[in-house]
Amino acid sequence: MSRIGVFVCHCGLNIAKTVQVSELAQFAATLPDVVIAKDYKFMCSTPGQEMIAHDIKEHRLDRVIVAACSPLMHEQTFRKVIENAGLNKYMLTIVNIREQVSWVTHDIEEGTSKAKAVLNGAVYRARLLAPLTSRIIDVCSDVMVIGGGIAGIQAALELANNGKKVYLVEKNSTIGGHMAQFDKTFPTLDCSACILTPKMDAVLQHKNINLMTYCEVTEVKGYVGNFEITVKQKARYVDHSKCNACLACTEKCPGKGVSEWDEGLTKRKAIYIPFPQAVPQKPVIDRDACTYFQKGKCKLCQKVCEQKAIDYEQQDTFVTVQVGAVIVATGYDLMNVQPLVQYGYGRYPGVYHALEVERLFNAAGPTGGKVTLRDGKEPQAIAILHCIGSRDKNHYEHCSRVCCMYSLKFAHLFKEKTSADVYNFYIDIRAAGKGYEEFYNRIIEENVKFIRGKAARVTESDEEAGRLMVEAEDTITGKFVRVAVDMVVLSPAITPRADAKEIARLFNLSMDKQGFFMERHPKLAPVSTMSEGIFIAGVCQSPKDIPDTVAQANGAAAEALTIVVKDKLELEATTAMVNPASCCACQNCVRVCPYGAPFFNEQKGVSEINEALCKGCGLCASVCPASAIIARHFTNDQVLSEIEGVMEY
Amino acid sequence: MSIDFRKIEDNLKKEARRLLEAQKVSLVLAYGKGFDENHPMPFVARNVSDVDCIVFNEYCSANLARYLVRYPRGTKIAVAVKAADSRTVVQLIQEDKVKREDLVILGIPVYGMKDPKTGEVIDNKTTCGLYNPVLYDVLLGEEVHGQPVLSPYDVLAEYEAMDQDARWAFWQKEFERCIRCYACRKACPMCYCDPCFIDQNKPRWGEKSPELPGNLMFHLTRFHHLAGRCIDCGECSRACPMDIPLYLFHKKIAKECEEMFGQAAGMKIEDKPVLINFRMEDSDKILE
Amino acid sequence: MSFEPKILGIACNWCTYTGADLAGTTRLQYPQNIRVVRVMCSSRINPSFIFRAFQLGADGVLVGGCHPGDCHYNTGNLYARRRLAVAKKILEFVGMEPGRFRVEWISASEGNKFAEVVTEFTAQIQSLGPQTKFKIQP
Amino acid sequence: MKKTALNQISELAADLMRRGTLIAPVKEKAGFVFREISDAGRVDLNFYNTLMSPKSAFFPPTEDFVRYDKSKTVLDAEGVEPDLKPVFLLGVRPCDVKSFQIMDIHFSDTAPADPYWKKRREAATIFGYAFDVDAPADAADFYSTLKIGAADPEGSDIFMIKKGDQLLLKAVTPKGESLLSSLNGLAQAGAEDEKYFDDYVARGRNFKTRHACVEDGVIAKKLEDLFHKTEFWEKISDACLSCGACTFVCPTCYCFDICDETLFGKGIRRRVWDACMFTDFTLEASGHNPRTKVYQRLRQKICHKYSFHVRKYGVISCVGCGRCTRNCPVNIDIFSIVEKALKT
Repeated sequence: MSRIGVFVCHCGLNIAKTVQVSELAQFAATLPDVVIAKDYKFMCSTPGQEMIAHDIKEHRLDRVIVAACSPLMHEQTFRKVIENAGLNKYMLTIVNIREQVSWVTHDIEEGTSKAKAVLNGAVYRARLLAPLTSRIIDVCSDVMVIGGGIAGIQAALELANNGKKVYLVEKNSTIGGHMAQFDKTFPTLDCSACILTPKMDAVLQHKNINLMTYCEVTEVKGYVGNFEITVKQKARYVDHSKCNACLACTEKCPGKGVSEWDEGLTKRKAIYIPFPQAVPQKPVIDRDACTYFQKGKCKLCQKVCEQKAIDYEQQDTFVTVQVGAVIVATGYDLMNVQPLVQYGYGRYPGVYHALEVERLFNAAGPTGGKVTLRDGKEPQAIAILHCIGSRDKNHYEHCSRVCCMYSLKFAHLFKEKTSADVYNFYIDIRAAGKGYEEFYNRIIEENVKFIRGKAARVTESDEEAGRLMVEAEDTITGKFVRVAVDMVVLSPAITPRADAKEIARLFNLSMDKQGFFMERHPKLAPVSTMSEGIFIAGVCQSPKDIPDTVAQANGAAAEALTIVVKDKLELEATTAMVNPASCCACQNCVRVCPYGAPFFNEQKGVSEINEALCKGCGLCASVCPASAIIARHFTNDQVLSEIEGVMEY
Repeated sequence: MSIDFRKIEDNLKKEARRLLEAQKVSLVLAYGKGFDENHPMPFVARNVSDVDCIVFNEYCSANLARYLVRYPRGTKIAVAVKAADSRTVVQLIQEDKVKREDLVILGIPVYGMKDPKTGEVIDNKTTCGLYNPVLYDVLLGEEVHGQPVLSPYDVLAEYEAMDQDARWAFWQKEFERCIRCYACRKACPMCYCDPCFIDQNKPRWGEKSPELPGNLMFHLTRFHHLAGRCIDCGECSRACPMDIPLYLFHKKIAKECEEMFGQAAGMKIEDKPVLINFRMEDSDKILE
Repeated sequence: MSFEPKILGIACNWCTYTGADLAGTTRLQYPQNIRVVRVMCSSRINPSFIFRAFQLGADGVLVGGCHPGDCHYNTGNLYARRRLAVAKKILEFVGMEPGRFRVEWISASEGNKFAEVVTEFTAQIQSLGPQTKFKIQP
Repeated sequence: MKKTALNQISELAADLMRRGTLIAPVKEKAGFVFREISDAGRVDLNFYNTLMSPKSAFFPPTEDFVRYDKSKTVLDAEGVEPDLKPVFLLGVRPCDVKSFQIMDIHFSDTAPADPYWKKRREAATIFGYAFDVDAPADAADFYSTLKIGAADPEGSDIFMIKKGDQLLLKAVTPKGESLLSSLNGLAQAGAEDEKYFDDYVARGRNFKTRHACVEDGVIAKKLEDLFHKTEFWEKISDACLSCGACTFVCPTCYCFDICDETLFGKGIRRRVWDACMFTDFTLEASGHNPRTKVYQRLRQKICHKYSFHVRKYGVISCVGCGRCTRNCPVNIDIFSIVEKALKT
């Protein structure tokens, strides 16, 4: 016989409005093995927690049921409560009567009867709960940061400054990310490079940071505290241990590649560093552009290299590192605007996307910072088209959040650098950050024209050859407007990286509808993920500006630190085990486990499970025909009983 | 073409003698005399002197491959197999219950086998419809040419044509009669769990009493455990004292598995059982 | 009085259960006939759970998991898809109405899908009427 | 003695049904089975022997003992009494009638008596039914070897013999006498019928099933000697699947398991048939199992019936009905094993 205590939470009116909480508690009291049932306004509050702890002692409870919000919300809170009161923390069952009952009905009768059914299921389940012992594991104190943009740089520095060894993995040949491409940052208009490059350099110099550029993660094994991550070092064809960054090779190289950093607006060499302040300052060879790789001869770079650092035979290499936690900060891509044919990108030379324009403003950019069109002329009129592909049910529903502000920044810079008329075509202006509304007001005063209406299309002007015509409905006047311009700037949707799905697979991350990585909780765990020990920072989670990205990176670093500062870590005890007396040696478990936790013990003729590798999914338990596998905390009889319980009422 | 049972028996004896004499195997799974001609029994020849007791006739319907898992791993065994029985061997190899190198497979190409209980011919109906073994080391008779007249799944048409309620009425009547003697699972060459899930008390998957609820849990779950593994030898149905046509259900699930996953049980050693396998491109249509 | 079916939902912790929470957080309304039981992964669902649920009087069973390819445990739902498909065929051949058992992939961000599926499934079970075939009469 | 036309058996059945519960053979898909009759027309005496033994009339596959309710805070439980309406068991072959006497040893003659068996047995009137001594016996049968005649009336309350298209019914016990005399629609049998009956019983004693003579003491001793000859048992169990078919069809197997079946907190404690051939039959709570091997279980079954039972109760616990042999999925024949043991 078990002694169960049931605690029903009102959650203010959140639950009590559509569930008769006192009736529910009274109902619970009639169930066998329930020795006490109470309801209380806020069970998660200190008095609520104290009440539970008190009743555990007073009534010698051995199991506790809390009917409240989702277990994803407060399971840990209440586990602590009962543990502090002397119970094993797995003797707790949470009944979700808020998210899955009170919030999804207006009918108090319906809500109450459903709450009774699920509570009854919990009582059935609770009777069969068994105390579990958590596994204590050693923690590797190193951290890996994936992505060398501002988020990754910030997180890496934060961790390294706290004495932790950091592996910073960047797939490009330099860190810096998108921020390195910008000229100015809104709303302060300070120079992007000026604030970023010192941080990039700090990364390079930091003794605690192992900078791994031109690298990609290929495999992730293990679990929180003990990840084993395989990183591919892509062949650079330049031995960086020998290279002294004289860059003589890049001068002599006859090869021509497209500069990614300049968004394809310029050419670069086949052996190159992406931009002058790149970190590291050491080149790589682009095979596709290299004369030697394509035609079999040239080797000019090798000839000029005094260090003998050029190595055409270099292969991709793989290195496996151990880390205790991971921060994923893989950033974003801009939506490919070419398929949006109505805006003429790729068809009309006068149409640019936002990152190209960033490069046009930049003194190190293709035009040396002058705003000129592809034909070298200065534009007389410029249209900036907001919300291209974002806030659009046909493409991306989300607001990309920074476009309004950078579009205003563009308007300002156009005004500063040209005498052109500047038109903003917008749906509405979102300027909710610190100093943003002030910046907006300043731009209005700079005589920038604002047309409230999303641009419908861009065509070639019939009247003036070579000019473009932007058409929109001005929703203030209700009139259809056509504006002739020389230059059109598209502010496209910010989208997840093209390879985000692969990253999600590697690190077991969930993705939201748009493909951004999902946080564990939108409010309370915004940098954690459903995978213990994996954190996210920056735009890979959702579009955000630089200050938010930096703040989030610091947050992720702090979260990672909470793991790696400890020597030992307690792991969930909800793993699977084999009952050898029932094992029929079919080895189904061995064959299906994605983590290789079960193995066949030939000597004993039964399967066994390496609990350190087990993540508790329970797949093995359901493919075991002999029910020999016990998925702890979700055992067959626990699940079956809960089903029986919820089906009773 | 008719089957020369005499010749198969002679060949079986010859091979058994040869293998035992040369000590290539420690036992030969064959058929021996029963209490009368029509009731031959599975027989294990361990010595050359046992060989004379071997028989083979049209009543040797038993699937001898079911005994393979009874011997310790590594035992060298020769086993006489008909078509479906050979598929058992293949399936057991897939599941790593036996190793190919430990076996000498004596293939028997045959049709027209009869159920000793009823005297009925079992081809196509309660067995897989193949005549020739799919895997063997020695063939004990001439390969049977020509395809089976009926597909092994033709017997299903009548039941597939029923509406839901009629099918339920049919199966309800069948399962109600089950006495839970477990002859089906013990005769089944792929049911090698011991204890079986239904024997367990924690959890109790189904009632132990021989009434519909427990019977239903036992049979439906067993069908699932055998999905994609049942090689359609029909032993379960022949073993059933109550004559419950379990073979129909197994055939139906085998047919569905073949359609959904493109693989029949026990045909190729290198296959992986379909339910402990997946393909990324499996269609969600299978859930409709 | 109209027939109020009992529907069992079995949801994986990471996607469908979280999606169901999201439906609540966004205050979507759906019929209260479903009782959700949480498991860690849809692959944990033993087909016998479903057979048993019908015996215990479920008029419908809805299983929810992560979208194929998005499983928190990489491949769990891909096994589940096959195993549950076979369970469905078994139920069908024994004579259970096929519409009483459904598997849906509902991600953590698809609160609206959860609400829609539950609403639609409840209506479907309502039109099928009470499930009497498997139900154990005490 | 009474008689009736065989084709009017349904009228006799209907009369019995008015007086109580009638259990009689009906033809089903798998063969003839004793069932509680709800439609008198279904009674069919045109059978050789039934698939399942008639023991289920007194020892049903499922017997409820206690009903309980633990769905409330207080446990509520009450015993279940068997339904004690008079029972008429119609058409039991002599070897099966004999099995009731063997089962009585366990269930009512040896303390503690099993109230369920005993009450059911007391409430029953048995209509024995002679085998057809003019037709050959089934190859599996060997009751004559165990000295049971094909037409022995002993043990029945009323014994029935087929005579052409007539059925002769003779009371054997006072209970049978009083019932027979009260039954409607039966004709009085003549002296010729009486003579036919007596001759038939005598012919039944000489009717041979399989030819061998098994002396209880001899076989009991032989098996005892053989008990530790593992090789012998291994060899005879090579084919055995260790299923429960033989046990469940057997008229003298009486092992059972007790289990609780609970739904929503309410349930029944009930007894269900068990079989010594099942692996978990001897599984102990500690996890230890003294009989993990097939040969150990088959040995137990044979030795129990032919040796231990003789030692303990002086009689073989087998009536030679041949059901186990007929229903064995792999054609194992218990009689052949006994013969083999005797020859070893």
